[in-house]
Formats: sequence, structure tokens, C-alpha cells
Amino acid sequence: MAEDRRGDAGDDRSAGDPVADAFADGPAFVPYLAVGDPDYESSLAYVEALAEGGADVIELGLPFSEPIAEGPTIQNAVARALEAGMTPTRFFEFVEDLDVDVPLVCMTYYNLIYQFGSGQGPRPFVERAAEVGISGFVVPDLPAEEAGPLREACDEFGLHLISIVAPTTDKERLEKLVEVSSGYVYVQARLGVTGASSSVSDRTGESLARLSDVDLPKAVGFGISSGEQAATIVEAGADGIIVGSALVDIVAEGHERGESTEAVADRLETKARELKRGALDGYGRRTPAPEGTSD
Amino acid sequence: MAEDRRGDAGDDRSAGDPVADAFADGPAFVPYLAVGDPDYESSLAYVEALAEGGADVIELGLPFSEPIAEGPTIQNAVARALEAGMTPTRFFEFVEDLDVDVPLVCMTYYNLIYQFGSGQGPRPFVERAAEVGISGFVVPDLPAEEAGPLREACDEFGLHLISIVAPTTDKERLEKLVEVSSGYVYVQARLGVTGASSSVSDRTGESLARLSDVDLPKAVGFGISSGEQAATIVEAGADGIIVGSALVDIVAEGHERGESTEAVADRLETKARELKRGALDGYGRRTPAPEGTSD
Amino acid sequence: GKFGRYGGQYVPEALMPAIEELTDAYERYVLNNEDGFMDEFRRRIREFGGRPTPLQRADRLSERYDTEVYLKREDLLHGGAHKLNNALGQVLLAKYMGKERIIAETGAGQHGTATAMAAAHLDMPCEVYMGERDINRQRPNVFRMKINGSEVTPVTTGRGTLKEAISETMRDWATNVEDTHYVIGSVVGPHPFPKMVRDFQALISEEAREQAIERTGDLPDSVVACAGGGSNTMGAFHEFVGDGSVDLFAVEAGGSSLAVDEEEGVAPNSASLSTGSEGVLHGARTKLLQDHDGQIVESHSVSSGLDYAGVGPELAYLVDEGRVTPVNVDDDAAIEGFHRLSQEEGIIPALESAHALAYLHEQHEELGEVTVVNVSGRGDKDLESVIEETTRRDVPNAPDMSMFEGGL
Amino acid sequence: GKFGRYGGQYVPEALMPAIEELTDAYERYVLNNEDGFMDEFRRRIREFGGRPTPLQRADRLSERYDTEVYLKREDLLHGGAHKLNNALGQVLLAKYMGKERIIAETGAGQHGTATAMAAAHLDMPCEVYMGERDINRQRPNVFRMKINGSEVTPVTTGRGTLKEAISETMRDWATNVEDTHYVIGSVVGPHPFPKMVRDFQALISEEAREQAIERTGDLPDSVVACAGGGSNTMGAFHEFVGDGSVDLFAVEAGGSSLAVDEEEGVAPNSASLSTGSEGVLHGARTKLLQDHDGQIVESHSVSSGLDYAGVGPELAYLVDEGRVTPVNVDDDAAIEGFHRLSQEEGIIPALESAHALAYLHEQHEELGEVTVVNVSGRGDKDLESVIEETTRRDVPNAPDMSMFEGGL
Repeated sequence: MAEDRRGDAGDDRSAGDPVADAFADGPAFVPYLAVGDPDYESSLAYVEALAEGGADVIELGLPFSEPIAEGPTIQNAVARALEAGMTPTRFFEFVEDLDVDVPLVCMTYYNLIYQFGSGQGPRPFVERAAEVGISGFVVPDLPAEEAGPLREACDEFGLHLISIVAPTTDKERLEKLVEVSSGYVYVQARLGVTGASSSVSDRTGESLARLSDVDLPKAVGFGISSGEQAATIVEAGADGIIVGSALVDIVAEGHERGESTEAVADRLETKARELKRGALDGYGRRTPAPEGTSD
Repeated sequence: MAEDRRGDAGDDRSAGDPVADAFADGPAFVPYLAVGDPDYESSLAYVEALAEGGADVIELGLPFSEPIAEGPTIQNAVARALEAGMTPTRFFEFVEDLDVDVPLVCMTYYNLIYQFGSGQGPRPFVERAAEVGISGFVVPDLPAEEAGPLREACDEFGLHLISIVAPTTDKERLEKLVEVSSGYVYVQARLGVTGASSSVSDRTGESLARLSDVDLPKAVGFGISSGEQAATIVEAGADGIIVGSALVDIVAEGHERGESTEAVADRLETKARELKRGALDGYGRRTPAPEGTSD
Repeated sequence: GKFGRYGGQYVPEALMPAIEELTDAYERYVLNNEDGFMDEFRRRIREFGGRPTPLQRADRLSERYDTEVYLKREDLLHGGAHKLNNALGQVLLAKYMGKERIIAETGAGQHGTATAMAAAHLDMPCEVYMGERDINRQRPNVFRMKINGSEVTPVTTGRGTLKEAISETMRDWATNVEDTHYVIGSVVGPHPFPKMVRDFQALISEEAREQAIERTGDLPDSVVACAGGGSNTMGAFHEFVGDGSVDLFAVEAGGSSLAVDEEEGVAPNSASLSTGSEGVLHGARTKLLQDHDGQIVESHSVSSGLDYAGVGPELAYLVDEGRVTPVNVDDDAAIEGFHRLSQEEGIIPALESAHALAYLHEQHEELGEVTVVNVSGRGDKDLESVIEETTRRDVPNAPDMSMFEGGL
Repeated sequence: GKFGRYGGQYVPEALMPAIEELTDAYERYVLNNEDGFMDEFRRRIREFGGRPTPLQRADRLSERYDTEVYLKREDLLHGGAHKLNNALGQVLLAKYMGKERIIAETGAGQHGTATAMAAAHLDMPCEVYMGERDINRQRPNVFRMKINGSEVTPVTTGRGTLKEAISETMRDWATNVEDTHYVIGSVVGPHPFPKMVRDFQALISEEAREQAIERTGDLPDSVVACAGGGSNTMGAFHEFVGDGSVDLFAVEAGGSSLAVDEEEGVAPNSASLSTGSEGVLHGARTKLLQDHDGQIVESHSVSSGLDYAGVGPELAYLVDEGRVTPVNVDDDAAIEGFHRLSQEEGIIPALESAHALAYLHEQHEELGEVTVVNVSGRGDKDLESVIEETTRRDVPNAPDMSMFEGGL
């Protein structure tokens, strides 16, 4: 699935770039799951259910033993996946086995990227990711300052490096970030770690406003768990919504209750539809209605 | 029973002094019991049994809460007596109630002597002791250096202050001691604290030799528990033997087993006879047989 | 060997030769620095013990009381209390005297652990007597002594606490007096102990006096120290005794009440300077908690280090002379003092020292503009007691301790 | 922010502004003493903490090894370990930066208690994250933090130990970064932490270097310090790094074996300098215990303070440069080292420090004529572990511990 992303960040990336395409046509729904949670086969079915439910991009979490940026929900998912034997090698097999038609982004921590290929830096990991059709990376513990080698490898293989923008990111840092970013910007809706929450932060609008000059789609994550929240976020100007913990919760619940993979996959698909619809509703609510809205 | 002991230590004290008399006629047997152990009435019977068994002088222990010079046997006896309500006032009543015909020496710690009469020093205690017929005192925590006020009160009321001579007492200290002593000298047979022991210390002969110039009877204590030991000690030159723990053991045993007062008194009397006979035997064994021996 | 009417040498004759020998050694080595004894002592207490200890301005207490509060930080001495000053001095002295063995008694274990450390440091065999009940209550301290290589001998007579341990140590000394030195842990006992222990502990006031002058340009207006046997007290006061302008407050353990129950033979306090009367105990004439007859009553304090029926004879004398003011605070106030220093200054004080801090709290207006409070030791040893005593009381300034109700 | 290839700032973007702010504050206050920050720090660590700590000649060890052994006595610092140097420095810095709240993580509780003390002393609210399992194993330290007024928050995720506590503290920081300072407890984490913590801890070598010269007229031939995260190590080494004649030995926990069980994801040691490989953890590139994939493995040591899968990046650098020699001793040797110092010098060392002493024992012939060993902390906190670990082993130099088989 990987497409070439060669060229500078300033170029028009939408031409032939599935990530750009995903954001081109209305608000994108970007779900996240930890790969291998609670086991390889179920996890395949769950990711495919999300695609079925309307995902425009899927973030696939490659589990790392020290997930410092995650809240308890994803932390536990990561622990389950590791327990079930997930490794970087298996992760790539998983991507190969996956039968979906949306761009895939790998979300993981830098040490796994760095170690793959035994100390030759991030290149072997990126090369392999490109091979299996990964479109890009989100690396929570890699700020712009340390992103150079990975950015370089991504450029070489035509992958995106998606940066996270936090509520604390000021103008100066934003410039640095945008310089190394491509694909989309992951807008962190609030301070803290990943996790579903009942209210959407006031700071989202503020963050989006600061990003108005950035020429990349803005996907907002952290705390979105319902269609209504998705709508609110998109109404506030987001180009996409990223949802992780709310979906992982469904996997965890199914696992705890011993539900069948099919039942859990159904619920994931239903939730995905709710979120996607919410995003579309929010898009529709924008005043003045933006041009090119689909209804 | 108290007699006047006025005059210097160098004087002949035997004239009319019951303590001197006790040592005048062969080796003296000087038993000790803690007064009020395990109760007032039994204790009366026990002391009388010792007199019956041949005691020449009896050391009556007035229980003090911190008996630092005593071994575990007497320590426990003191605790039982205190528990049963023994006090200095009761002690004097006890002496008055006692029906025996031997000189009585009060053995106690200095604080009880000092406190009696509320801070006027030892005089009130000595006065009261004289009244009830006590002949003298042994005070283990009162070395010659601190003995002045008590010595003075004893002189006033004609009582003896019996000093303890230890194996560590050198010539210089011995002179100091003898200066404040009267009645007899309590020769500590070994280092340590009171307590029955199976062997008699080698140091006894040595101690007695050092005391050869002292013009007072030498009664040896610490560790004597059998007639044979008594004999050995007297044979070595002692003018008397002091026995405490071996007798207190009988009281303790009787108390623990719930024996009748009569049964315990009988055993005390028997033990007393054994010890007295041992002393006499030892006296007989002296070679050359000392002049004036009774058989 | 006397302080006015107090002091003396009320010990069995068997011990007197050892006491005379010790007196001689004290005069030669301690008073006259023969063979450089005091130089070596000062060097070792500096390098091994960590002296000088700081005199720290307590910023938050100073603000709270609107006065200058300085803390003398004996809690930072090796072992966690002032006890090492004395233990190291005496074990070193025993070495100079050619003794081959050290004995000591201990109640809560502070003096025992200090002696065990000093004995290990100076390579002297050491045996510590400790009541069996105290052993069970103070297992960490027993363990510390043992890993320092000391023998810890349980005393099973009586109630198995400090007084029985003292008696037992006296007995050992009476038995082995020829090659053994008894390290008495406070300014008590027969002469020369009260003077000698004071001299070793006087490093506290020697330093504090210099530090206070250096810091404030002048002598402090008052010095506050807790008083049980009185070794940290005399240590903190000694160099100030000649400074008439400095008020000296000896804070005793008021326990739960200052009354004495003669019937039961119990004083629910350890305030012998405040409420005791003259008598003779453990070798010296001093102020005691005793009943009408002269029997020693059982003292009490929430702080086991203050829980003693006697007090150093020199303190008794200085109180009679009016030079030292005896005061006291009760168990409740001490517990609050403990929590206050822990929370406001980040120093967890021994419960003993908490008494001095409680007095500061209650009477800070009487203490002048600059006060030195002796923090005689750290409170790590008291954590179990504090849990127990805090949960049984309503302590207004205690943190939530619900998770510790069963102990540590 | 780099030491050769090591170091860096591998942290979430949300924290970067705080890290930049901290870097700025570090440069202004620590490096340039702006507003007299370093003067105040040095004054407080002296008066509150008890610096300088002594450099003590260990007479009996010197005799045993026929070499001059000097002990740097960080065990005498307030709180019982070198940890306060850093905690006080950072809490004071947070105050200068206008932060209103302190957070920290702690494993065995040493860094947590040091931070709680510093926060109480400087009147800063403090919350300490601690794994639930660690809380149950280290209740006295939890209690100490609470009585110092800190909140202790149990971390129930995962196995409930240090790594989960670190993650949780990072999360708190990511949430409250605007008014909160995260006091990292060792020379680890993103720049400027490794440099800043080292600078606060460098007081150890600053003093030791001066003291050694004063005492022996020359630099020592070697300095030995245990290494977990490496804060006492870098503290003890820093001022000697430029002295080419001084050999520097970082003694890691060899645990029960140097091998790594990849299958189980467990290293039965904490020897990341000796056996680890380059990777990125907790904000920095350094040497790590990790499996082939880059997953961090579970480390192990009898000493919980050394039990960490990473190490300070500067140490990794100095090892690569050949300036620091990484060595290790196993659990058995550490336990023996603990008993040896306790018995022979009267100092009960932390199990961490016991590793340094065990290395001295094993390799004293390689250490030259004058060796400085850093006694990073005291062992009171380790008594329970020592009982457990001694009774399960055949320790040749342990005292009879039969009465402690059930624990304290």
C-alpha cells in the first residue's frame, strides 16, 4: 500500500499519496489498536472491522515494554499483546496478513525502530515497513530534535513521519515540528496521556487555531470516545479524529468477558461507524458550511 | 536485742554485743532471707525455722526495687516480697513480730534507708531499726566513701555497719573499709553477684589471707549452698558462712509447688542444720586444730 | 565526684577499684589529654561520626513563631543520635585503659547500637544487655547490634525492660570488672561517669556556641533540650552554663500526667527534675521518681529514650541552683511536635527530641529572640511507635495514616 | 545535551517546552549561579543536609587489604544517602523557576524520601509515585514520605514496581507540566537531567578530592562507586574525570548471573554498562538491558537501588571512552560486603554501597595504594532484605541470625 512521498514537505503531497487522499474528501476517521491484542488472529479481525466501519487511516500500535505516553487502557493492551508474543517481526507479518484498503500508520516507540537491524539506526525498520506497505510513523518519544535519522529514512523510502503537536507547543517549536512532519499532524487535544474521557478539552479549538497556517491535515486525538465528541472536534475545525482508548476498551472488555472474536469485531465496527458518522456530522455543522461538503 | 556499740572500732566489741557473741563460740552460720517472701506470715515462719536450724546471726533482706548486687534468685525473691506488699514500715513490724533469739542484721539498699523519715538522712531509719532490735546493717551499694552518715547514725544508736570486702579490694581500700566497719566483715567469696554455685571460689583463701590483720570476724558469702562447701570455707579460715540464695531457692520452690508453709519451713530448717554442721565440720578439720574448738 | 549534694559513688565494693581506675583514667586521658587521647577522640568523632553537626536555621518554624529558631542537628551523627559521642569516647578510653571487653545496657536500643558501632570501629568485643520485652519491641536495633558484631544478651528477669538490663549489666561488671569496661549511656551512674559522659557530649554545645555566634553574632537567648537521663541535655548545655544570659530549658517527658500512682508504683511520666525527689539510684544521688518509701516507681513516656526514673546528678544540681529550668510537655504534645518538624522542616526527629520541639511550640514567646533546639536524634527508630501513638490519639496535625493502622 | 553518542531528549512533544524551560533554568541558575542559586544550594545542603560528609580512613579494611582505604561517608547525609544532594538541588531549582508542585517516582523509596524531605524543607507540595508492590515491600519509606507531608500515590499497573512508577510520573508530568517539576532521581532521563543531577551530586567528588589531597598529600589511585542509574557514581567520579592518574571503577550489580534470559525477558542482574547495548529509554540514548528486539528486560539485584535496566548516558560514554571501568560483583559478594563493613568498621552500608565494598574486597590488589570507596548510603533500609538474603544463603561472615528468620 505504500506510496512514494518523495519531495519536500512544502510540496503538494496529495498527489498519489493515500494518506493525503484519506484527508482529501471530508473529515478522516483514524482509529488506533495495539497490534496483537489480545492475540494475533483476533487482532487481524479487529483491524479489518475498523476498516469496514469506515476508517480512513489506521494507526497500528507496535507494542513496546515502556509505553510512557500511554494511559492505563493502552498500557494494558500493550501488555496483553506482548504477553501474547507480539514482536516487531510479527508486526510486519501482521501488516502483510492484513486485508484492508486504507493507509496504515505504525505507532511505536523509538527504541524498537532503532534496534531493528541491530544498531544500524532506523533505516532497516523503515525499509521493512515500506516493504509491507506501511505509510508512515507516529513515534511519541521522538521530538523534532531527535527525529533527523528517522526523517531521513522515511524520505528515502517515501514514508510519512507524523508529528504530535501538544497544547504546550509554542510557535517556535511548531515551526521545527512542521519541518520534519508529513502526512498529517497529530493534534493532542489536551495535556496528559492517551485515554478516553467524557469531555472534550477546550484547548482543542485553541490548538487548531495555532495550526491554521500549517499546510497539513490536522487530526485530533486524546480523549475522543463518542460520535458526539467527534462531531464537536470536527466542527471546531479538525480534519480528522484519532480514537484509540475507546476502541481498545471494547477489545479489553471482550477479552475479559471471553466474548467471541466476531462479537467484539462487530462492536468495534459499530463504534467505528458511530465515530465516523459523528465526524461527518461535525463537518456538516460547520458555519459557514465549508465548500465541498458532501451533503 | 540491740546493744550499745559505742567506742572505736579498735575496742573489744564482744563485751555484751550479741553479734560478737555469735562469732565468739566457733564458726557462725549466717543465713539470709528476703523478708516478706512470698508473704508476711510464711516469711515469719521461715526466719524462725532458720533460727531453729542453728543460725547464729540472721540477715533480713528489706526488699528494694532495684537490687543491683543480687543474682536472679534473690532478685525474684525481692520481687515476690514487694508484690506481696513489703515496705520498710512493714519490715520493722516484721522484726517486732519475730520470735527468735539471734542477732538480726538488716540487708538493704541505701535509698530505702535514706528515704525513711523523708530526707533527714539515715538517722530515722537507724533509730527505728534500733527500736525493733536490729543489730546492724549490710548495705551493698554503700562503699566506704559514702558510708559516713550511716556510720554516724549507727554509732549513735549502737548498731553495726557491716562492710563487704570484695576479691578486688586492695590493701588501701581495705583500710578504709575497716575504718567504717563493725560487727563482722562480709567477705565476698568471688566476683559477681549473690547466687548459689556448685564450686567454691579459689579466691576465698586468698581473701581471708589479706584480711588476717583485720580484727573483726570474717563471714564468707556468695555461692555457698551445701554443708560441704561450708566446711571448705570454714576450714580455709572463715569465722562464719553467709548463705542466701540456697535458702531462697527452697522458698521459691515451695512457693511454685504450692507447698505448705510448714513443709517449706521444715526443709529450711533441715538445710540450715546441714550448713551449720558443715561449718562445724570445717572448723574441726582445721590443722593445727585451733584452740577452743568445741569437740 | 559531687555536684553540690548530688552525685557520689553508691556502688558495691567489688566495683570500687574499677571506678577508681576509671576515675584515674578519666583524669589522665580526658582531662589532661595524656597520650593524645582527646585528640584521637576528636579526630575519630569527626571522621567516623561526622562531626561537626550543623546548626541549621529552621526557616519555617522561625516564621511560624516569629523568632529565630536554630536546630542543632545531632540526628545527623553516625547512628542517628548524639549517643555515639559518648559511646565512642568510652570505648576508646577502655582501649587506652587496656580493657579487653565492653558491656552496655540498652532500653530502646539507641545506646546499644551506638556502643556496638563504636566497638566494631575500634575492634573491641562487646556484649549488650537488653530486656527481653525490649528486644521484642526493638528488633531492628537488636539486628543492628548483631550485624555490628556485638552479642545481645536477653534479660528475662522482672518485666524485661531497661531497669532489669541495667541491673544485669551491673552484675556482669561486678563479675568481670577486671578486664571489662561498662559503657554507661548517659550522665548517670557513679562518679566519674556523669562528668565523663558530659565531657564527651559537650562537643554539642562547644560547636553550637561557636556556630550560633558565627551565625548571629551573639550568644543565643535560650537553649532547649529534652531530658531523660540527660546526656544530650548536658551536652547541649555544658558550654553555655557559664553564659548567664543564656536560658537553659530541660524538657522532660510529662507522659500522660505528672501525678504518681503510689499504689501501683507507677509514674505516668519521666519528669524526675520537675516532680522527683532526692534519692540514690544506680550509683548516684540525684532526683528520682520514687514512692514515699524510696522504692523506684515505673516511669513512662511515649519516648522510650526518656523513660527513666532518674536523671543525671549535675542536672539535678543545676536545677536546684536555678541555672537550668526544668519544664515538661506531655505525650500528646510530643507526638504533635514530631509531626510538625517532619512536615515543616523535612526532618523526622526522634520522639525524645520531639519533646524539645513541643516545648518550643508551647512556650516560644518565653524563649527570647534566638533559640537553639537540640535535635538529639532522628526518628526512624520511632516509626512504629508513632503509628501506634498517632492512631490511638486524635492528633490534629498528623497525615492520614489509615494504611498503617496495622503497623509497618 | 549529548555525551558522545549518548544522551539526548527522547520525550513526548508535550514535555519538550518544559524540558526547554528546565534547560534554560539549569544554565542560568546552576551553571551561572544566577540570583545566587548555587550559593543557596550549597548553604542548604551544608546546613540542612550535613555536608561536607567525612572522608574516613577505614583502619581495619586498610590493614586487611594492606592498602589505604578511605570511605566517603554519604551515609551520613540527611536521609541516609547521597540522594538528598540531587533532590534538594532540584526542588530548590523548581522554586526558583516558580513551579508550584513537585512530583517524583521511587522504587525502593530512597529517592522518594529524599524528595519528600527536600519538599518539606522548602515548603513545596510533593506527590510521589510508587508501584503498589514496592509500597508493600517498603512501608517504612512510604510512612516517612507521608509524615514529611508528601502524597504517595500507588501505581497499580503492570507489576507495580519502579518502571511502572516512572511511566506514571511521566504521565503526571505530561498532564501537569505547566506548574509541576519532575524530580528525576538519577543521572538518567532527557537532557538536562543527566548533567544537572551530576552537577548536584558532584559535591561528593569535589569534597573527596580535596579531602584526599589534604589527608594523603596526593590524589587517590582509584575511586570505587556502585552504579545503578549512576548518580552516586557520577557524583563520586566527576571531579576526578580530568585526573588521568585516578582509576574510576563503576561497580554494577552482577545479580545472580550476567546472562540474559531473552525468552522470559529477564536479566538476573543490573549490569547495563558491563553487558547492555545501546538503546533509547526514559528520554535518553544509553546502554540498556534489552532483548534483541529492543524490548526492555526486567533487571534484578539484591539491592533495589541498583535494580534498573538503564544507566546514565554520561557513564555509558565514559565507559566507551575507556575513562571509567565497568565491573560487577554478584549478590553473594554484596551480602558479604555488607556484613564485613558492619562488623569491621561499625558502619552498616546500604546494599548498593555494599557492592562497591565487595569489589574492593575482590580486587583490592588492582586498586593501587590509596582507594576511595563511596559509601553512598546507610543500610537501615535494607535490614529486612539482608535477613531474607542472608538466611537463604550460606554467608560465611554473617552473625547468627536464627532469631530473625521470620523477619524483623
